[in-house]
Amino acid sequence: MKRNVAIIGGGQTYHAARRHDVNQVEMVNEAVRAALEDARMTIDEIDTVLVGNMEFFEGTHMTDCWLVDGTGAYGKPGLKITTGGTVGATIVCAGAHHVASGLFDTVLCIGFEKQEEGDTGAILSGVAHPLYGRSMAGAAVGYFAMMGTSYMAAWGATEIHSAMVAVKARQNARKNKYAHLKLDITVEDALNSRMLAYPIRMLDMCPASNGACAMILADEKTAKDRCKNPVWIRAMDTAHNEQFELDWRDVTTTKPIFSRTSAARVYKQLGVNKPADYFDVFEIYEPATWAEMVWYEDLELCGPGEGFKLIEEKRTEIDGPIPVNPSGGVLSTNCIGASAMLRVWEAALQIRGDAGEHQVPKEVRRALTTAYGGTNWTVLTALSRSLDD
Amino acid sequence: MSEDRDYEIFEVDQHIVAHSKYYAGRMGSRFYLTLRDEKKILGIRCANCERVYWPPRSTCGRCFSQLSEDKMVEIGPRGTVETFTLVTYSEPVHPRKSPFIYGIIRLDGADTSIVHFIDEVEFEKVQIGMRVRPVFAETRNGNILDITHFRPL
Amino acid sequence: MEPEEPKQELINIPITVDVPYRFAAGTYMAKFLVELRDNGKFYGIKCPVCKRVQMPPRIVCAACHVKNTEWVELGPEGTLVGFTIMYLPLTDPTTGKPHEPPFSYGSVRLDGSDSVLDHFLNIEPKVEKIRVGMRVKAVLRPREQRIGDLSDILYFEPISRQ
Amino acid sequence: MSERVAIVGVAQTKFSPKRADVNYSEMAYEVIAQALGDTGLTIERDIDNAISCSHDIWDGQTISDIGITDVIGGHLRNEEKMAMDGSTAVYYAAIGILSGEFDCTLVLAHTKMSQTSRNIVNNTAFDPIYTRLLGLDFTSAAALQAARYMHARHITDRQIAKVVVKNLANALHNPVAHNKGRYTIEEVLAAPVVAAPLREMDIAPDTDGAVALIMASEEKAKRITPSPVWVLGLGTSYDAHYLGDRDLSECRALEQAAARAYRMAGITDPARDIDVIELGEEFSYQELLWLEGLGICPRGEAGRLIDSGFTAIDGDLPVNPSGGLLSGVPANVAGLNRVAEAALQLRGDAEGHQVHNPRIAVAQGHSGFCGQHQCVIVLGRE
Repeated sequence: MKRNVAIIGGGQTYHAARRHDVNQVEMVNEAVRAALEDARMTIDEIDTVLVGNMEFFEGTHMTDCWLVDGTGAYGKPGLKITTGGTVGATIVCAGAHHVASGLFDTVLCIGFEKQEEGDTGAILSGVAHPLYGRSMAGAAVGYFAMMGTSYMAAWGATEIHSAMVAVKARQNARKNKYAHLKLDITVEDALNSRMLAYPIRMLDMCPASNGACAMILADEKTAKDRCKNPVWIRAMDTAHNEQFELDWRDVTTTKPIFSRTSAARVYKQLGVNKPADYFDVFEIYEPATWAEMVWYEDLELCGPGEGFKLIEEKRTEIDGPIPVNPSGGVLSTNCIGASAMLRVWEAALQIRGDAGEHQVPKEVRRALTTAYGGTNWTVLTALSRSLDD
Repeated sequence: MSEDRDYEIFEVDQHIVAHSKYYAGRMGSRFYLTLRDEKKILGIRCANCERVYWPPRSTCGRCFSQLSEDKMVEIGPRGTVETFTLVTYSEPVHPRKSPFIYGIIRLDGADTSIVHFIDEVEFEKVQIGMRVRPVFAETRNGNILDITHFRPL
Repeated sequence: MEPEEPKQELINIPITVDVPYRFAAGTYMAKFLVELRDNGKFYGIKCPVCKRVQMPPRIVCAACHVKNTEWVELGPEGTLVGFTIMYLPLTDPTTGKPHEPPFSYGSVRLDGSDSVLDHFLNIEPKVEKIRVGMRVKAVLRPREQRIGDLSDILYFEPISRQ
Repeated sequence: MSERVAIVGVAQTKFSPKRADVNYSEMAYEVIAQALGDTGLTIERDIDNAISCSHDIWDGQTISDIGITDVIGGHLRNEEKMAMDGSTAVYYAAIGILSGEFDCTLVLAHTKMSQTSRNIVNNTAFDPIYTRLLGLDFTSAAALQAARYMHARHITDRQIAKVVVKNLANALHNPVAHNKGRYTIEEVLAAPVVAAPLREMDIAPDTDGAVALIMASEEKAKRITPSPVWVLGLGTSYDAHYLGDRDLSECRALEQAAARAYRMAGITDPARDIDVIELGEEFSYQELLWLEGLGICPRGEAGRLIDSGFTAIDGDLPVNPSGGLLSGVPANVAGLNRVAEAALQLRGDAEGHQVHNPRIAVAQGHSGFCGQHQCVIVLGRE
């Protein structure tokens, strides 16, 4: 990038299954005001506003045009991008491009979803090709269930391991005041939760949340003038995947699939040899427990087939050597359009030391985040506390 | 294209049907409850820029002030037609049969206007600047169709 | 953190968004669907560069960025590469009606194909009855009931001679 | 701009009322393959970013860029979908290249309007709490704007009809246009009223098609072509959502977007500095209103402007020599087609509808009803 880009502020709503007290404009505005307050800025100091959301999820076309009062975009330049579940991170990339271009110094990035207002089940089935499988699409849960059976058959993991992931997420969420599912649960609770699609149980899946996240990005000069603790965006990489071949469910594949390809590019760009040592914290997009273990492997935090051992050995706990999703992750909070941005924002909070009760108990200088959406698409973002890190 | 075309043109009819439910929020609820239960139309005043908005909203888009429910004020019910059209086609999303008239109406005391139907008047007689008042539905459910239309004074 | 929900009645506006479509299958999908309907055959298409046989057939090999060229008949037998037992009444977005749970559902790699196909399995919905690696075959509706859709396949079922 | 961005490749399908022979990915591939073929570029060697433009609701597919991932080279690479007008895809592609993150971007817009119902689709763009149940769509909203504009600015039916006459005649020379012909003002005014004052001929017809552009950094562009078209200025802006919030006889968002783009491009006297304009008149009156927003004439003067022949293909400042959206360009593709046509004019490749030796061209696009979001792109030969 031609200019360094920093995160100089951000904010989120609290996330919940019910937000009958606000409409979409008002909910988004909560996050925008929180971000402005965090950055000690006014909306007049924002050069452009970028919105991420998938129109079908709430059944509203051109949402960005509806939300102008809440986003603060009235009279300002801006745009809306949609890339599925990844969109929150895509908007951060777009924000970074805007700043780096030299045309804008301050960019407000917004991701949100008010899932209770839409028809998520019907819309997720609409991801399938209309003439090839839409009528019988297994939806996200079916896909991750097959990932689970494939994972167990290949590596000898059991449902206990997925339950451990489920517990870690919800116990971490209890420390995050904004999280949706703050559940004091045990492995037994997870194993006894209702079966949705074998081996996926209720507690193996993300919830349907309402919420929004907003972040303010700025160029180096503005960041240093205006912000005590800017967090720097050091690398971004996007990998989409072809329409019909969803290799992630075949966990023994050795192909350079989306997740591994993207990680390899980020690691190469930053000169990372041992990601588990290089990064101090990870915020990954795990719509289901099994996906978290596969992410461990694809991010090379362990070898192939060893992801379930990381959770078994508690290495990815909040106080472990490789903390993953101290926020509680997507398993605890999934407002789809915001979920990928929340990963970046939570990682920035960790670097700032501002994560509160879910701050990891070690020095955090570097963080890596992932996103997930579409037909196995991801966006990886690497952050650091200083430009020397 | 043609060299690939060995097969018939194959088309399939489908619908995507999504049942959505949109929450009006606290302020929007107060607007609809007042409309439904008292047949009154509320707007909101921005204390900073002094505009009175319809529909009510919790942020002033122009000055970004946060607007609070205690600044909701009754507007109209009479108003002035700012523009109008006669719609001659029919769509499943229309709540009434064509032909019908849409108008944008500036309610007295407001600085922004409401879109709604104009009825009980021939299209040829409608004019920009015409004074109108709302006609409320007998059965009101808490949505914008609790006003059935506006009619000339 | 979470504010108390206010005592006042909170209004919502229910709206059903119902959008009609007439989808064109396009050149490649049309051949696939017509062959399935008329002849009960599965067709994939092979990339001239990487030789990957792709189903459904499509215009471009995403990996090689070249136009796919060679049609290949596939299956009807194949191997189960993943499965689930679905306990959720998933809504069919094209009809708005749910599929009755529980049912077995799996990913099948048809012989000769590098792609997999997700479909119903005619296997009792019990984990011990299904295993990754099972040999299965497609069971189609009778010709006169087929319309050129994946629902022309009733399900996949285990090959009994094993 | 210290560094510059250029358009180095343009490809368009023939626009047609209906393309039943292809799905949208195959339709997209037609223009992608042509753009790559014309420039001699390949996806793996040259293209490092892709931006598509369409909408899930139009495509009938959730996250509809899934359907073009394969053909646009998105597999294991970057692709982002601009869910706005195609002009904004150009805007964002240019920003991506200026950021230094990308060197060469493939921009695609595609939509098959024939596969669904535009009014049902567009009804979902109205806020669901206060407006959507009234059944509004872009045509009825545009009619409200047209009536207000005509009333406030004393624009006549005949002046609006002249836009149709001019654009459909221009389209006769445009090989990709499908709605064309020589009509009289009287014939336009005799067409059935759809939503007063808009008549059938005032409304851009349902159309299927796709457009692709290849955009590159200055250094890369100079290696690709001897005649790059430079992006000199960019601007976007949002207007208020509610129809009743705005004075519909004005287009402030367009004024703001144009001011931003002109400042970047160093345009101080738009009517004199600009040689050709391609703008998004989804409805005929919009050509006049947008010309005011673009600062080509003072507010309310656009009627006299068209009367004077200033915007004719052989006038001082030709507007929509391609025939514009009235000649049949799909929604969403609209703005990318504007930019493509402007670029073809600057390259001298506009065939029968080429205007004389243009140096500066402006393309305008908008999203939402009555131009809620506006985008202006200034292009130049140098």
